[in-house]
Amino acid sequence: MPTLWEYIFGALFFSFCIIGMYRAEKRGEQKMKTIPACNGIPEGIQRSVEMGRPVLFEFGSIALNLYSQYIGPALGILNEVAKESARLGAHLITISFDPPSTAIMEEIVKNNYILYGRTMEEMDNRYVAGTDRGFTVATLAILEREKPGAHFLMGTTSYDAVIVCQAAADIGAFQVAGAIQTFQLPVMSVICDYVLIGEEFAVAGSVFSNKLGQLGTIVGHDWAKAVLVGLLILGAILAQFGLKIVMS
Amino acid sequence: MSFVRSFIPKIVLSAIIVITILSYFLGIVPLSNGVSIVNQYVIIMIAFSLPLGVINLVGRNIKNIQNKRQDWLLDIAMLVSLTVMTVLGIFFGVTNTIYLWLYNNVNIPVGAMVMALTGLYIASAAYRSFRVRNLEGSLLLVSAIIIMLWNAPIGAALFPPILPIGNWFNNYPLTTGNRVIFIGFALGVISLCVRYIFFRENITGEST
Amino acid sequence: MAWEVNNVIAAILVIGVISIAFKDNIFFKFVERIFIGITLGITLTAAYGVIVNNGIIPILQGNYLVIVADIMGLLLLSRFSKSYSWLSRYTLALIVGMSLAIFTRTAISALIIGSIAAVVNTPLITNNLLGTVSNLYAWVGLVAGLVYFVFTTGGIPKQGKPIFNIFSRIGRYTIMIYFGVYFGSTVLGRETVLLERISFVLRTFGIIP
Amino acid sequence: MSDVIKFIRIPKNQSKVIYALIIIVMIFSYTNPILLPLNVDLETQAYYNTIVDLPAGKTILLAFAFDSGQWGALGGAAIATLNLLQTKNDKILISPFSSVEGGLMIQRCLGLQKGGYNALGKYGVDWVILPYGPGDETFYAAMMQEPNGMHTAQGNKDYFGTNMENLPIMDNVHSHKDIDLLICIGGAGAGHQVRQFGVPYGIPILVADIAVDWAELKMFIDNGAVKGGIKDAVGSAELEKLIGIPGIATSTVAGLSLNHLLIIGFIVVGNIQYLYGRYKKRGGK
Repeated sequence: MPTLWEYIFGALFFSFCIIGMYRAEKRGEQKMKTIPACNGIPEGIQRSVEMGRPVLFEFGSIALNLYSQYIGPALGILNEVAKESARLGAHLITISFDPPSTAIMEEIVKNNYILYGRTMEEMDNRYVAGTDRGFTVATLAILEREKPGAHFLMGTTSYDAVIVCQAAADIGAFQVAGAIQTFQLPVMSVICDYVLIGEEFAVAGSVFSNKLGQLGTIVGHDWAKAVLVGLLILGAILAQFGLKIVMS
Repeated sequence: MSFVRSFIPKIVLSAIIVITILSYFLGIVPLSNGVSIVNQYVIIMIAFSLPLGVINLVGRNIKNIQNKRQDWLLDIAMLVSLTVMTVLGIFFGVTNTIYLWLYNNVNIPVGAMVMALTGLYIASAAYRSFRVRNLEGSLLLVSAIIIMLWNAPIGAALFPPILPIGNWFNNYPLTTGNRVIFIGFALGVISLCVRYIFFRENITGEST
Repeated sequence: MAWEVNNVIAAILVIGVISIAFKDNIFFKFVERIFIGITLGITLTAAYGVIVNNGIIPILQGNYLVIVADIMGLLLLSRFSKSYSWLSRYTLALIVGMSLAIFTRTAISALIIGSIAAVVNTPLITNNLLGTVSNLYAWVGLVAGLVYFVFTTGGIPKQGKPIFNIFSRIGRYTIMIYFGVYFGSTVLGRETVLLERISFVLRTFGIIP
Repeated sequence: MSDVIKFIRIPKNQSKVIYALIIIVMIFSYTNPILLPLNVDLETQAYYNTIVDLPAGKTILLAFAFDSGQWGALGGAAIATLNLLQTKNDKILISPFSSVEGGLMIQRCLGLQKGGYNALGKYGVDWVILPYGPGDETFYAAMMQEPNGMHTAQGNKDYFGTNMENLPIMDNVHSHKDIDLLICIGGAGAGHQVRQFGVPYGIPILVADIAVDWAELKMFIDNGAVKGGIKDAVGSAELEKLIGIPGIATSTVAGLSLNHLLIIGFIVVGNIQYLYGRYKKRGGK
C-alpha cells in the first residue's frame, strides 16, 4: 500500500507536469536552459557526413520490455538523430538485440526518412544478436569494421557501455551518450565527448521536439524540485531543534 | 484510416499507463491482478516476435553470402552454428549432450570473457580521460584515485589513512550523488508518463 | 585440470575474444560469428519453450485469453509488410506503456522518498566537526545537485540570482566528485573478472596450478 | 626534462599498449605470486582465531557451496582452511552443500592443499567426504535431526558410496549434538546456515563468501550470529597470510593491487603528458 507521502508527492508532481504543459501552450512560449550535450548530436552527424562514415545509434544491451524506463526517453533522442541523418543524407545504422527494440527503431527511422524523401532501401536497422553478450560482441565488430564517425549510446545501464564507448574512442568516433540511471554515467562522462546526465537525458527528447506541450512538462520538474528543496530547508531547521519530519 | 493507424495506438498507450498507475495508488486489487497478468503475457509476445529479429539477421547474412562480401565464409559459419544450436535445443531438448557441450564450453567461457573486456577498456579510459584540465576534471581524478587506493588491497598497507578517507568518500559523496540522480530519474519518468497520457509525445516519434 | 580438452577449446576461444582489443582479426571474427550463432540458438530454444508452454498449452487447457497475447506478439511481424507495419504500434504501445508505468508507480517511493528521507532529518550543526562536515556535505550536495538540474529559466528558481548560481556550481562539483568515486569503485569489480579469465587460461595451459 | 617525457611518451596506438601492460602485469602476478603488504580485517582474524582456538578432538563440518565460476574468489579460502585444519587434530566432515559442483571443488582443493590429497590424515578415521544432498535447507535440517540425521539424511553412505559402518569417524557422529563448528565456503550470504545450524542448535558458524553477498554476511557477523567471515579474494589472501602459505588468492590480490597501481600510474603519466603539452603550447609559461 502506498504511504501518505507517496500520495502527496504523486499528486503534486503529476499535476505540476500537467499544469506546466497547459501553461506553456496557453502562453505560446517556454524558456529552456541550453543543454550542451544536445548540440553534440547534429555536430556528430555533420562530422560523419563530411568524413563519409556511418552514424551508429544503440540503446545498449538492455531490452525494451524490461527497461522502458531507461529506453523511453531515448526514443525522442532517436527521433532527432533520425531526422538529422535523413536531412543531411547520413547513413544511419541502428542496432538492437530484442525484436521490440528493432521494431520501434525501424518505425522511428522510417517516419523521418519518409519526411525527408529518403528511400526505404537506405534504412539500416539491424537485429544483431540474441543475448546481451552477443550484442556487445556484435557492436564491437561493427565499430572495428565499419568505423562510424559518430556513436550515440542512449539509455544503457549495462557493462557494455565501458567496452563500446572505449572501442569507439579508439577508432576516433564522436560520441554522445546518455542515461537516466547512475550505473554507467561515470564511465560515459569520462570517455564520451558529450553526456546527457540523468534528468538531462530525460528531457532531451522534449528539447529536441521543441513542442510547447512537451517543454511545459519540464517546468513540472523544476516546481517539484522547489518543493523538495523547501522540504529539505524546513527539515534542516527542525532537525536543529530535535524535531523530525516523519518520512519512512 | 490514420485514426486506426496512429490515434488508437496512442489511446492504448495512454490507457495502459493510467490504469497501471491508478491501480497501484487506488489499490484496486482486480485491476492490479489484471495488470500483472498482462505483464506476464509480454514474455509470450516477445517469444512470438522473435522471427522479426532472426529473419533480419539471417537475411543480412544470406545477402552477404550471395554477394560474396568480405568474410562471407564466416557468415556461413554463423548460420551453421545457429542452425545446429536451434535444432538441438528444440528437437533434442536442452539436456542433449552436444547442446550442453556448446553451452558450457562456448557460451559460458566466451560470455564471461566478453564481460572481462571491461577490465581492459576501463584502464584505457582512465588513462585517456582523467585530465587535470579544470577544477571539475581534477575533482573527478582525485576522488577516483582515492577510491582506487582504498579498494586496492595494498592501499591500506601503503597509506593507512586511506581507510577512513575512503570510507568517508564511499559514504557521503557516493550516496549524495546517487540521491541527486535518483530524484531526477523519478521526475523524468513521471513527466514522460504525462506526455504519453496526454498525447504530447508518441513512442514512434512522428515528426508531425 | 591442466590441458583438459574442453578447457583448452574454451581457452582458445577466450584468447580470440581478447585479441579484438588489439586488432580485428580472422580469429576474432570466427569466435564472434560462432558465439552470436550459438547465443541466438539458445534464445530461439528458450522462445520455443515459452511459445509451447505459455503460448499454446494454456489455450488447450481453456485459458483463451492467451490467444490475445499470441496475436499481439505476431503483430510485431507486420513490420515485414510495407502497408500493414502500423499494426505493430499496438504491441509496442502495450510493451512500452506497461514496463514504464510499472516502474513509475513505485519510483516515487523508491527514488524520491528514499532519497529525501535520508537527509531531511539530519541536523546540519552537530557536536563534532566530522559530523557537521559530513551532514553539511550531504545536505548542500543534494540541494545544489537539484539546483544544477533546473532547466526552465522561467521556473520558480529564477536563474541569474547569485545564490542560485553558487548552488548550481557547487552542484556541478558534487556530481563530478560522485562520478570519480563511482568510477573508482567499479574498477575493482571489472579487474577481478578479467583476472579470473586470465587465471583460467593460465591454469588450462598448466602455467599455474 | 623533455627527454624524460619522451622516454615515457606512449606511442600513437596508446590503448593497445595499455591493454598489453594490463595483461602482462596480471600474468606476472599469477606466475610468480609476490607477497605484497596486506591489511588483515577483523572478520578474517576472527575466522582464523575461531579455528585455532577450537580444542582438539572436536568435530568440524566443512561445507563446500561454491562452483567453478567463483573459484577466483573462494578457491584460496577453501585451500587455506584445509591447510589450517591440517595443524589441528579434530575430526573433519567435508560436505558438498547446495551445489552439484561442490564435489568437484572438494576434489580440486584436496589435491591443491599442502601435503597433497591425504594431508588431513587417514580417510574414514580423521576425515571423510559426505555425499551431496539436494534440497538446501531441508537437507541441512534433516542432517541435524536427532537421533541419527547425519547417517539417515546421507543414505548411510559417504561420497564414494562406502557404507558408514566401515567409517570409524562416523561412529560417534549422529546429529547436531556431535557438530562443534560449521565452516561454509560460499553459500550466498549466511542466511540458511544461521537458520538451520545457528539459531536452532547454537553451532558456531564461519562463512567465506563473494563480495556481492558480503553486506548480508557482515550483518550476521555484527549481530554475532556468525563468528567470523572471509570477504572474496581479498579475505582469502588475508587468511593465506595468517597461515603463512601464499596461494592463488595471494596472486589474485597481488594482481588486483598491481593492476590498481598500474592504472593510477597511467593516470599520472597521462596528466604529465597533458601538462607538458600545455606547457609547450604556451611557449614554456
